[in-house]
Amino acid sequence: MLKGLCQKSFCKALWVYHANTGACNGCDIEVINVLTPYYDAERFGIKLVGSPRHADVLLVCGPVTRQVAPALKRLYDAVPAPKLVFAIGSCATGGGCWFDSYNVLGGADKVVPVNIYVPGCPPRPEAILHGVAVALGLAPKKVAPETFRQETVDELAQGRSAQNGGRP
Amino acid sequence: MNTGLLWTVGLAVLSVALALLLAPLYEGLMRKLKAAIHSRIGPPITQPYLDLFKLLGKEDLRTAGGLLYTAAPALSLGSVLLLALLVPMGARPPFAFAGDIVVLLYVSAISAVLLMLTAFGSGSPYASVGSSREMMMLLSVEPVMVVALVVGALKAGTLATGDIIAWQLEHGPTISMAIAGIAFFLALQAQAGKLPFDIPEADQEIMGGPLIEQSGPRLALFRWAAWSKQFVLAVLLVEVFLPWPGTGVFALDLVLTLVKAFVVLVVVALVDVVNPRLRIDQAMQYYLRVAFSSIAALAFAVIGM
Amino acid sequence: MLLAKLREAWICLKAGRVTLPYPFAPHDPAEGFRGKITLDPDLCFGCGGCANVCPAGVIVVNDTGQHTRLLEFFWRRCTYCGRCEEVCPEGAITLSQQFETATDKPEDMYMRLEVFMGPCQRCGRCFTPPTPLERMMLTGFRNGNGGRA
Amino acid sequence: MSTVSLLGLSAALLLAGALVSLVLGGRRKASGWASVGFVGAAGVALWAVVVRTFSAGPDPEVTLLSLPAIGAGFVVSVDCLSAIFLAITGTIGFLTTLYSVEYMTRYRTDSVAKYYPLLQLLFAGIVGVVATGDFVFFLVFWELMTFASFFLVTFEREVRANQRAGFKYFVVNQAATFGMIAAALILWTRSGSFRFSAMRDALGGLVTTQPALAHLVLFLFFMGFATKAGILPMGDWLPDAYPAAPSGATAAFGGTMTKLGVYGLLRVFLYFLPLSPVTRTWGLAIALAGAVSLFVGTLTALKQDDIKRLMSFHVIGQVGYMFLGIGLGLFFLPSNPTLAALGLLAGTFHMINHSLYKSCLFLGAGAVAFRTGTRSLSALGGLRAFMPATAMYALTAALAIAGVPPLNGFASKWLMYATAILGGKAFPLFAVLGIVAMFISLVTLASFLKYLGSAFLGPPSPLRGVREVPASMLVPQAFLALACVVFGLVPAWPLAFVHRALTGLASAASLPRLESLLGDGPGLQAGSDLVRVAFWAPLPIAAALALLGLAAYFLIQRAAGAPVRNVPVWTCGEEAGPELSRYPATSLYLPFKRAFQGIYPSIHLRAPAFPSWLRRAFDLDAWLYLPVARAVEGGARAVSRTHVGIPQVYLLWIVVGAIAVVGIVLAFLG
Amino acid sequence: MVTIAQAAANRTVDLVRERVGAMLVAATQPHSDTLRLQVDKRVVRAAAGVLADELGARFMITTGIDRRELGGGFGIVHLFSLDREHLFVLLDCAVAADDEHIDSITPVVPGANWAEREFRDSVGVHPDGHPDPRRLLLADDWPDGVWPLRRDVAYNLQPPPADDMRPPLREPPTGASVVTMGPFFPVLEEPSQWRLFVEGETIVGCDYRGFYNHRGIEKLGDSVLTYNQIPYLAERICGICGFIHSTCYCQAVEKAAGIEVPRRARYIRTLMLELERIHSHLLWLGIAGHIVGFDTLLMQTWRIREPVMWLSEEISGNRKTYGMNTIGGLRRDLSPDLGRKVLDVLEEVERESLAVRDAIVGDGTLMARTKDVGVLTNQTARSVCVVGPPARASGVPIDARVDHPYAAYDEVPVRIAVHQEGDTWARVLVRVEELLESIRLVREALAAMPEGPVLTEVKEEIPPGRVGVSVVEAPRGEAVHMVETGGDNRPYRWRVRAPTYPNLQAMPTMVANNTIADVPIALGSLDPCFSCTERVEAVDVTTRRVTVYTRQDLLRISRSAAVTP
Repeated sequence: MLKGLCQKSFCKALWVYHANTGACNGCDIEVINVLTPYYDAERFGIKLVGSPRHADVLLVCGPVTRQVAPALKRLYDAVPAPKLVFAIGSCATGGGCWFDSYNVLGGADKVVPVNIYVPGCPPRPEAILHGVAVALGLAPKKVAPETFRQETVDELAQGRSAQNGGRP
Repeated sequence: MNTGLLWTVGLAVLSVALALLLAPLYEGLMRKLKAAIHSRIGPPITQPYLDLFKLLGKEDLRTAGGLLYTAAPALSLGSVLLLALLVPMGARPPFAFAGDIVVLLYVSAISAVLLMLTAFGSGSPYASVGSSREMMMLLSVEPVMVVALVVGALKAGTLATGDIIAWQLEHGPTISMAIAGIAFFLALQAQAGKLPFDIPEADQEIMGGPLIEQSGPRLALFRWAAWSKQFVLAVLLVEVFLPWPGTGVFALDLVLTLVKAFVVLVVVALVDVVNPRLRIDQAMQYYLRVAFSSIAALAFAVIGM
Repeated sequence: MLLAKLREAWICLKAGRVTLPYPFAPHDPAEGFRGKITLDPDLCFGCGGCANVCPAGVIVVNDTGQHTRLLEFFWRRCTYCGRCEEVCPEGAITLSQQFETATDKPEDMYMRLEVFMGPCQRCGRCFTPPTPLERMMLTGFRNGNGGRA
Repeated sequence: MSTVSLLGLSAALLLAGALVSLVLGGRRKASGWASVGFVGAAGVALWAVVVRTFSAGPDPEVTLLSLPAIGAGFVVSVDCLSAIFLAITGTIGFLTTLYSVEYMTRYRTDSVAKYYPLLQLLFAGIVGVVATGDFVFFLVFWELMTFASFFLVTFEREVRANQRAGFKYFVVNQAATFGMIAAALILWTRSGSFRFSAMRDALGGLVTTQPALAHLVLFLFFMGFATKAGILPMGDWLPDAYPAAPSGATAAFGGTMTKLGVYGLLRVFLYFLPLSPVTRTWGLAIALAGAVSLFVGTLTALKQDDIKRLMSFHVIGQVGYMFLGIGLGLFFLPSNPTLAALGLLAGTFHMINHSLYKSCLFLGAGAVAFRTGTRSLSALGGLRAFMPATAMYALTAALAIAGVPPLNGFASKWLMYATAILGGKAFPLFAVLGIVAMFISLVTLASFLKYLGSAFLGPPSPLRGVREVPASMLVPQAFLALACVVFGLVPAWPLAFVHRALTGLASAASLPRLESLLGDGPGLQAGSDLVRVAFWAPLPIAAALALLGLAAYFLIQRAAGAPVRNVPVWTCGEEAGPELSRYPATSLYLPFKRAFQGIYPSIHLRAPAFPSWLRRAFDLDAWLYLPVARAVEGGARAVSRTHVGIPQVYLLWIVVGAIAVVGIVLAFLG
Repeated sequence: MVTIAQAAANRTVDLVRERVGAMLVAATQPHSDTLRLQVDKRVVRAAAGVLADELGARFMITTGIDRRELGGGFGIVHLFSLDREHLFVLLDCAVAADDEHIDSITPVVPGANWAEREFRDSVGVHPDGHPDPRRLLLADDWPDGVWPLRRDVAYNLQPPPADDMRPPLREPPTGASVVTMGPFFPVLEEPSQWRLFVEGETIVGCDYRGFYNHRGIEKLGDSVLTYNQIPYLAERICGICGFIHSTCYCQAVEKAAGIEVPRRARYIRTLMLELERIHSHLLWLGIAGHIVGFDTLLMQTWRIREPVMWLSEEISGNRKTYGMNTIGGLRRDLSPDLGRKVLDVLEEVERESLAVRDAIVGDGTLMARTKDVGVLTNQTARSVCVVGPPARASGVPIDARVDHPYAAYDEVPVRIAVHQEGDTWARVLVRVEELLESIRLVREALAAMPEGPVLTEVKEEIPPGRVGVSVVEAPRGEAVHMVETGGDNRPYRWRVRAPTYPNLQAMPTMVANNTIADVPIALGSLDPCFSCTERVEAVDVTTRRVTVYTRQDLLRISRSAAVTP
């Protein structure tokens, strides 16, 4: 019984450890912004902690630089399971503008498994909250892979319409 | 089984249950108050329970082994619950032997001792810094608590809390007890680990201090112990220094005590929210001043005021 | 000292609760916000100008056949600068107001567009597709595939 | 057997042991085991005296040798107070000797062999001091004890610091002894006898007729005993001298010798001094001296880095507690027997407790030094992993000395606080002293957490190849640690004996009965028959703590079935080198230590040069040990040509010889 | 009439020529406020000494340039500023490609410490006589001998790790122990490692290993992006002062290319810069509160700040990275409606900021935590070349808005706040005063805003080989961008110096004799921005060839480099 209770409580008390792996500070500021009065993530039991041992969620902001990558790996290992990793911002989700620079390995998922991606440069505080909601299954995700095709001449000729916007 | 024993056992169970189950609720209310000052909604008042349950189910990461290291969190909580047995709730000591203030003071330090031993055992330098600070806070705060309670003991001529309360009810408020009560309240601020005295844990400086290496259920127990301790000490404060009006009806007294303890903790939370953290040397100076001021209470007690 | 503290508490309390109801009620950005890129596939004629100006190399152009050109958008690393929107001659690519883009799958942050490179529908001239391939030969060409998940 | 013959037997065993171990000096282990045998046998004899005294009451005084010319005589007089000290000496003596067998193997020098003889002479001296009823012979044994301990302090004669420490010890103690001699002579001029009973009468007379002289006499006695006990500022020698001796000997000093200061204090102020207003004055003085000592000593201990020096300062602090308790008791003796009894019981019980945990701590410190070769806390770390048993005993003893309930240190401290706070109503200063004592108890805790944290817990130090000490070194620690727990859980049991010992002293004869003081249950209840003012029930408390802790562990911690994983220490993401993860002992509590910087002024007097003739005279090795050893060596070689060279055979010879000696002594004493 | 800058330039040239004689190869003036002295590398230390000591010039930054493909060797360019005279002085030394050594100027200009280590790491020119020649920029496992900003190294080259390359750590003084902060530490919003040497809690020294955030921005700017893409990159140098960096970059290019920016654009730039300062200072105040555990301050200042963010979003389309700047002006105009809204929001912000100021000025506990903490003396501040509020709080009255006016600051003059104490409390006061001053500046800029276009179309290609230096006063100090134009529509070399770069170097002296508890707030009081500090530099693009190194090649490179020291 206690076990079930503990599992249920997990998503209502997410403690966050915030790791900047080479970000410009934009996302970090927005992460803190999420905790401030207008957005108040503590409503959902989210709070920042100082030690990775206390954390449930690792918020990774920024591209993973070469120097920081081993430290990030150690950080991930230092968090007790069950744990989630959020990649906040375009740099952490995909490496940002420096995704292929000599000192950047890319997004956070190059080093640690990422559970939730929150793109944005920086993501609005609302977007981060939405990411949390998606992670907890409280909100549906609103993006999906998009593939578009223009009609070829043949198709046009045959009067067939292309299927746009559908999922693969 | 005679009724006396039944009464004792019942009281004991009640005290432990209150300290264990009510403490997180009080913490939740304090957080709500803080959130109000922060201009935001804040977590639900049940949040501390959720935090605890979540932590209990999490992985237990250990940097050291050994019996003491394994058992320390549980013993720490146990010692706080033991403290609950020694503190009267509802104007009556739950145990016949309870309430000797010296025992009470020493038992209240056990949880800190265990925390420090665990911290040293974990091998983290930040934990060592934190324990060092924790010890210095203890060294600064305990004398204040001692002086405050000794004033009561001197006035009532007994070391038993139950008798001190009885004396208080009989004689009404006095200057010395008022000063002692204020001193005890200031000590409570530090014992509860609230700002400006959360120096040993100082997330921003030493990442949780003694708790840095504690995770999952171990962290839950230490947290729970801290919350229970703040609750029990608040109850002790209101029982010893503000026992009025002792109605003699147990249930009514108990409810009154809980309400008064809540008010005390609200004030603690208010002080917490409008203060930055002091440095350890500043905190030590502060409590040195408090301790010497509370000696005044001792002087008043001697001349019978 | 005490008075100062009390005043602080009063200032804070006076401000009142300001928390937005956001997740339960929408809080839309102002007009002109630069959100996730969207495509109007019918307008795109595959010039590749957007790929040329994108500072993050989000857009990768490949010619997969005689008549088809594949535009891939790895928008997980998009910086939302809006340069693509600015340079698109047809207005095929725009930045929407969409900001709730969180997802648990990296594949979700991907768009592809197959453009039929037939004769231009407006002028009737055939659009010749050498630019992207040639660009690959240039110094400083950024092969965006390096950042693929 | 009578008390006298048992005492004679033990003395003879000790002396024989001294001789035999000296003879066996070259073979260290054999010498050690032989000493263990002799000290053990002597200990049994001493315990027999104790049992006899407590069961049948003290035997009447026996005068073995009379020197009527000076009014002195070798009077053997064992009352319950002496018996308690005999019990301590017998126990601690045996345990430290047992411990020393392995411990002494760490010394590589040839002079090791002088260790056991000196140790046994020390024990013999202590037995003599507490068993004699005549001041001249008291002094004789006192000096024997001092000399033996002096040679133990200067054991490592090649270390210059030890030599200076020993010299300081010697000079300070001799000065104090001269004071005592002067005091005794003053009394002798009045009574013409050195017998304790005569001195009591003389002092009683002086108190009424010449109070100033009486105060002088009391002052000289007080100085003498306070010096031995280590009360500051006279006890300044102690932190230098104690660490210099081998750990076994240090434990013996801490467990037995220091306590003789308390013995002397009780003897003088509760036996020599009749109940009078003077008692009250001196009670206050002693309590204040104790308070100063515990304050300064313990705060200074907090700063130490050398384990044994740290503990030596705690000896000063703990003796301060004893003096505080006894002083409180003396103060209230004329006016309030209940509080007086509580204070005296507290002080004396604390003395017993202190011998248990401080010996255990010194032995533990010795074990650490034995395996690691260092006593510096900054160089140690993480020993728990290699020396789990030592760590556990050290933990127990450390928590006991810090007064963590329900261990024995708390039981005696609780009594003391109860006395001080309740006495504060009559004399407010005592309430302040009680508060100071409680604060210092926390400082003690801080200091021993530092010891535990730096030596046993935390990341392992770079020292290699550390492992647990052999069983013969563990058993004494285990026994003492266990005693700490037992005395803490059932304090009423030892207190009954203490109470009997105290009421056996003339001035304290009128103390209330124990049952009326402390109740008759397993717990302690302070107050008189009618008013119960405080209660301390260690057993239920301990049981409740254990129960609640277990419940918390199984019902809460384990219930959710959280998996356990071992991980390296988190050092912010960078890999930790050893220097990255160590926070040394010197760094702990530094702001606090700075606040009390000048409390123990380190005045460096230019130590007088050790006179060369004195040094030569004191150089036991040169004129006594080495010749003897060489002779024995030669003899043994000669003997071993004809005999089988098995050490056990020699051991057998020794035992046979010892029995023969004892037989002769017994026959002589008849 | 000769301007002040011109007079200073003449005086400088004369003095340097007098001191070094013929070693002064050439003295040119690429821009009216920029003087470029080409000196022989043998006299670089002497020349720097003349500038710093005799003329009182303030050292700004050093740029290492790989000019081999232009026919030269390496160029080492030290940038100085004569603040009172509004003049930049470039000290340009050529270093032959086969003799990669130059005298270090750190012995005469302590503030050049990092800058010189940086060009050692990035272009492989060794500063001889440098007091602390450890690795600064590159990752620990980066092989020695691969210099990322040399132009023959590809921007995306990721050499295999060298396992024996951990830079040496400084040993703690005897008796002290080490407490590390970072790379992940709660109050360091960004990764960096401080090794504090402590006795008890007292700091007796410290060592810094930074550049965890090094992303190779300069290299990207020099090799794959175009002039008009770089503003977006520059904006992401720092997430708080993005507009500052993009403005600074654009101004540098505009100066180099001689482009005149429309007046309205300059006013809007001023407005945005001041808005950024307002939200940054509020942010900083909150973070400072958070560091000392005063979360209420964090919550309240950020509550006040949030409307400014919304406003920024409305003006520019994004909350932080505005994307407004482009070479020649701005991409978006400011509508009159929004102008009025700005005034409304600012009125509210001002009212609440005043309340906060009054509250914290009377807060004894906050004062207890910040007074006499992290003291930076005037002398140290000058020698380490500290900039921004830390400098002004230490009595060094420098402010790029006054010293090197840009945008519309020549028409909207700034009153700068200077305090003498140099402690954290003084830095708090300076920032609070600047916050209020910024509100005034925004109002003035709005009131005086002219009509007109906001963008000058850049018609011709920007000619190569020009130099532009630009500074912009960021909330945390001045940002410096230096651009040397190149072909291919991109800079040959783009050098960025963020304000935190010099400020961080003052940390060791600031925290000495403070306690562990003071370090976070002392560090926080610099408002450090490591990401700004740790961008990178680089080389250009004239080679039409992409070299692909194989693993073997790299091992060979790193080994040969390891053999030849």
